[in-house]
Amino acid sequence: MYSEIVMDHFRNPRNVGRIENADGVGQVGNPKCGDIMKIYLKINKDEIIEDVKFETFGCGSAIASSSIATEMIKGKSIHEAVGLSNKAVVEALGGLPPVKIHCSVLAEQAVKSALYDYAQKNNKVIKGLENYKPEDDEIHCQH
Amino acid sequence: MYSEIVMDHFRNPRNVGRIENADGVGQVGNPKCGDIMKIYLKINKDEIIEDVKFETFGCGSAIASSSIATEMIKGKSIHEAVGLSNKAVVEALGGLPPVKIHCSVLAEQAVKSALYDYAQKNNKVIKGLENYKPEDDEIHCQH
Amino acid sequence: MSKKLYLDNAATTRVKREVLDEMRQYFDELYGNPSSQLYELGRKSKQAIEKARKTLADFINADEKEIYFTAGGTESDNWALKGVAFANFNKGKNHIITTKIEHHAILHTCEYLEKFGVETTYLDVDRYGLVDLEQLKESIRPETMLISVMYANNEIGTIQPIEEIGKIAKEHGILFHVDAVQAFGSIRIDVNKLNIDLMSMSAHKLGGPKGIGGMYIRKGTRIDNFIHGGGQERGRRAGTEGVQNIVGFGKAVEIASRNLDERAERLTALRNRLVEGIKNNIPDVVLNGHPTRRLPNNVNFSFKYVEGESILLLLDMEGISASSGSACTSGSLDPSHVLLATGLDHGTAHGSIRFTLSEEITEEDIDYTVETMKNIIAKLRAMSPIKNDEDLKKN
Amino acid sequence: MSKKLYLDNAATTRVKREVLDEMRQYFDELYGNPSSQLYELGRKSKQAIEKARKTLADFINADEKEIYFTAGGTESDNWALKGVAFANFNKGKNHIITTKIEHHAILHTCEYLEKFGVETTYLDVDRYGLVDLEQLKESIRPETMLISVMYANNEIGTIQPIEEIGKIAKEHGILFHVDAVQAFGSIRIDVNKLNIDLMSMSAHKLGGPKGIGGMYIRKGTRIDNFIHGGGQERGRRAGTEGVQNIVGFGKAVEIASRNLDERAERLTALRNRLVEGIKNNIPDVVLNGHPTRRLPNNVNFSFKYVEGESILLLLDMEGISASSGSACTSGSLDPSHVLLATGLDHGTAHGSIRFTLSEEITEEDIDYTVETMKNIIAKLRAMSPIKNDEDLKKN
Ligand SMILES: Cc1ncc(COP(=O)(O)O)c(C=O)c1O
Ligand SMILES: Cc1ncc(COP(=O)(O)O)c(C=O)c1O
Repeated sequence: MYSEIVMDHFRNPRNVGRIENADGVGQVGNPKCGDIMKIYLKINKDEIIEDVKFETFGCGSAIASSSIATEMIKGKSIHEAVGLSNKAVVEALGGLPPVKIHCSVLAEQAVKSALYDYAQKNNKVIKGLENYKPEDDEIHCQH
Repeated sequence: MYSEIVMDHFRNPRNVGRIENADGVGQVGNPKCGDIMKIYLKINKDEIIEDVKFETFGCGSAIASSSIATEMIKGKSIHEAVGLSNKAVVEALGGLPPVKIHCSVLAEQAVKSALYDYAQKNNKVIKGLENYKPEDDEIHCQH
Repeated sequence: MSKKLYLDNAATTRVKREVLDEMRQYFDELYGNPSSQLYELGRKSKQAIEKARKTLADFINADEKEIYFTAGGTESDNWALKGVAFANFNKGKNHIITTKIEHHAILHTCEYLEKFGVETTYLDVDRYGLVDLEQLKESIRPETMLISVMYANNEIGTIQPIEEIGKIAKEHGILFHVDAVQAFGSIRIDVNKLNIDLMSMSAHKLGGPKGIGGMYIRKGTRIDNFIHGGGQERGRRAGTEGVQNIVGFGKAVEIASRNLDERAERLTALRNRLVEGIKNNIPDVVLNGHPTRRLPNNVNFSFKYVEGESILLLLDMEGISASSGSACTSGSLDPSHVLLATGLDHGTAHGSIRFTLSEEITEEDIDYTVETMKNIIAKLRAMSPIKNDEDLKKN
Repeated sequence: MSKKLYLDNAATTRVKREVLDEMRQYFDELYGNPSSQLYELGRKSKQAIEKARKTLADFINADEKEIYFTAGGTESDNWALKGVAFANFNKGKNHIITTKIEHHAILHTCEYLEKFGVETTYLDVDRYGLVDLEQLKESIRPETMLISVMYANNEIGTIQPIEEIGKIAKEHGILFHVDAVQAFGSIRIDVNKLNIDLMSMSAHKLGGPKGIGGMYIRKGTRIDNFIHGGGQERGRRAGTEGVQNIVGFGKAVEIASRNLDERAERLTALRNRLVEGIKNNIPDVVLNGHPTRRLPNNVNFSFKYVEGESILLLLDMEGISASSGSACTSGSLDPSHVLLATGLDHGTAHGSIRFTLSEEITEEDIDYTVETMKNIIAKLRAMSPIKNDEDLKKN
C-alpha cells in the first residue's frame, strides 16, 4: 500500500517534537478529519530555517508527509521553503495512494502556516504568502 | 435417484415385446409428453392373463413401471388385474421420485386400457371398468 | 464397467491440477481479507485478486478496471439485465431484446423484470439455432435499452453472429450484453472488436472452481450495482471476495489462453469424428445445432423413437456421463426450450443427447462412445412402441 | 519480527485444516454438476450439498428445506431486504426498520431501495451499541414489512436483544431478518425460539472458505428470489452451486457446533484478559461496545490522541494483524459509522482498534499484545499534537 520511503519515514520519523519559543508555529487539520499537523520553525536572522520539528496526529502517510516535509525545508531559506508544494512531497515520498494525497496537502499547508506565523510576528512579507489566510486552507472533511 | 428395484427393472426389463393377435392391447401417453406405454395381453378362457408384453417409449421409471406392472398381472385373473393401482406399482418399485409418479399412473392406465380393449372385443363387463373411457385417462402434459 | 468417460463438460468441468495447486495456499496460509490493506496477509490476497483480474482482462482485450468478479455466470447474467433495467427504472427505457434460446439465467430474469414494467422481445432462431439479424433490427424500439444474446448456446453449441449484433447495437446506441459462459475459454473474444458492453463469464466451464464468475462492464456503461454493501470490486460488487476461487479462475483462464487454438482444432476434429460416427452407425438421428458454426467440443443429437433419460441411464452404466438438454433442466419433464425453438417436435426433442468433450478425450474414447450408443439405441428402440415418424408426431 | 499474531478474525478466518481436507476431493474427483442427477458424479455432488444443508439446519434448529446457500453474507443480506421489498412492490407495504449500526450490506441496500419507494427507519443505539425496544415499537407503521437487526455487531461485538425483537415483530405480523454473520458459529441460535424469519450467515467467519454464505428462510415467508435462472436450491437461488465451498461451509459448522460452549468460555476469558490488560496499562482509553453483552472474541478500544491506521501499521511491524473499524471500511477516511452511532466523537473514533481472537490465541499472545500496544500508543502519543480531551474535541 505504501512505498518504501513512506514506510521508512513512518517507522523512523525525522524531526519529531517541539521547539520551545519557536519563531513560527503552524497547525492545520482537525481531529474530526483524523489529521492534525503542527510544525515548529527556528529561523535565524538570515531567514534560514535552522531547525524544524513536527507533531502529527494522523495516519501513516500523514506522519511520513510531515517527516519528509521537515527534512525538505530544514536549512532552506524561508523564501525557498514557502515554495514547498504537496506535489514535491508526494514525489519525495515515492508516491502516495490516491486517498492519501490530502496528507501531502496538509504538510504543505502546515509549513506555509508556520511561515505565515513567523511573517506575522516579525512583520515581514514572504513572497507567495501575501494573500495567505490560514483559515482558507482548512480542508473540510465531509461529515 | 432411483431405487435398486427400479434400476433392476430398467436394466433388465421383464416381458418386453409384442404379442401377435393379442386378446387385449392398450396404449397410453404420447410422444409430446415423453412417455408412451403399450401393453399386450394374452387371456385364456378362464379369464387368466397367460402372457403379457410391453413396449415403452420413456424414461427409466416409465420402463421400470411397465416392466413391474407386467410381472404383477401375469398369471392373475382379469378381475384381479384390473385392481392394479399406481400406488401398488410405486410400492413394488421401492418408491419413485415425486416427478416420476406419473409413470406409475401410466402403467396402471395401460393395463386398464388393455383390459378394456379385451372387454370390448369380447363383449364382457369387468367390474371396475364399467365406466372406463380410455380417453379420460390421458395425462395432459403442460405445453 | 471400468471405463469412465466424462462427456458433460458443458455442465461443468474437472478442476485442473494446476488450478488447484495455485489455489491451495489461499485457504490456510494467505487467508487474509483483501479489504485489510494495513497488514501483509490482506495485501497478499488483494494482489492475488488483481493478478487474476489482469489475466481475464488481457484474455478478452479489456482494461482491468472493466472486470468484476461475481459468484458465477448466473449472477453475472442477473446483474447485466437487472442492473441495466433498474438503472433505467422509471426513465422511459424499458425494453430488452434477447433470444428464445438463452440460458434460464437470462430468460427467467426477463420474466421477473416484467413486474417492474420491463418488456422483452424473444427473437426466434432458425433450425440451426441462429438468430435472424433482420428480425433483431425490426424489434428495436425507441425504448430498447439492452440487447442480450449468448455467444454460444450451452445445449446445441451454435455460435451467434456476435460481431454483427454488436454493430447493430452500437448503431442504435443500445447496450449489448453477451452471455459468454460457454464460449469463454474456448473461443477468442475481443470485447472491443465485437462492440460488447457487458459480458458474463464463469470459471467452472473451463477447468476452474464452481461458484465464481466474471463480468465485463465497459467503462462508462450505465448500470446499477446488483449486490450492495462493502466497497469491494471498486464499490461495484459487494461481499468478501472468494479469493481462492478467484485465484483458481485466473489460473484456469491463463491455461486456456495458452494453447487455445491448438485445443480448439483438436477438439473440433474429435467432435467431427463423433458426429460422423453417430451419423454413419445409427439410423434416424438428427444433428442439433449448426453443422460448423458450433463450439469445438459440442455434439448434440436427437435419436428418434427413444427418450433421453433412458439413454443417459444406460450410458451411465457403461461409464459415460452425458446430458439430455441442459444440466439445469435434467429432472424436468419438459423437453428443452432450445430444441423446441429450433423447430424440433416434442417427441424428437425428448430423445436428445448432448456430448461435450474435453482435452482429456481420445479418439478411442470417441469410438467407444459411438459403439456404446449404437447398442443402447438399438436396445431402446427394440423396446419402443414408436417405430416411425408418423408415430412420433401423434398428438 | 518473528511473531505472527492474527487478531482480525471478525474480518475473516483461516480455513481450518479439517475443512480443507473435506473440500479437497470436490475439485478434481467429485466434480460433477449437482444438477446432473443421471450419473454418479452429479449425484455425489448433490448428496454433499444436502449433507451440508442438514448440518446448518440442525445447528440453528431449522428444517433442511429452510436453508439456502448463497455467495456470502452480503448476498444473503441483499436477498433478505430486496426479496421482501420486491415481494411487496406496489402492494402498499414499503417500510423497513433497521439500525444505524448494521453492516453496509444492509445499510447500502436500504439506501438503494429508496428508488423503488422503500422507506427505512434507522434505529439509534445507546453508548454500548444496544437498540432501544421502545423506539423500535414506536417506529412500527402499518406499512412496515420488515425489521432487520444484526445479531452481533462486527465492529464492537454488541449482542442485540434478538428474542425480544423477535417477539415484537411477531406480535405485529412483521417479518424479522437477522444478520447473524458475526454471531453464527460462536453463539447458539435457535431460529424458532427467537422468532426469526430470515437469517444471513457466512462461512469465512468461522473457519470456512470465502465466497459462500447461507440464508435461512422460514417456510411460508413471502420473499422474491434474488438470483434467477436454473432450478438450483429448489428453484429459489439459481446458479451452479459452489459445491466445494458448500462442503467446506458444512464442515466448518460441524466443527463449530462440536465444542461451542467451551470455546466461547475460553475466548471470553482471553477477551477479558485483553480488556483488563489494556485498561490497566494504557491511560485514556475507551472500551467500545457492551462490557458483557458482546461476542466472546471481540475487543474494541479507542486510544485517545492517536489515529487508528498508524497503530495498525505499527502493530503489523510487530507481527500483529488487527483492524480499525470494519475491514470493509479500512482505507476509507471516515470513522466508523458504528462508533459514531454509539456517541463517540470523531477524534476518538479515529483512534479505535478492534482485536478479534481465535481459538489459536494463548494467554501469552494476549500479554504480548498488551505490551506491544503500550509501546505503540506511547510512541504515537509522543508524536501527537493532541494532549487532552479539549484538543480532541476541537472542530
Ligand atoms: C450459457 C450459460 N449461461 C449461464 C450459465 C450459468 O452459469 P453458472 O453455472 O456459473 O451460474 C450457464 C451454465 O450453467 C450457461 O451455460
Ligand atoms: C455483520 C456482517 N454482515 C455481513 C457481512 C458480509 O458477509 P460476507 O463477507 O460473507 O459478504 C459481514 C462481514 O463482512 C458482517 O460482519
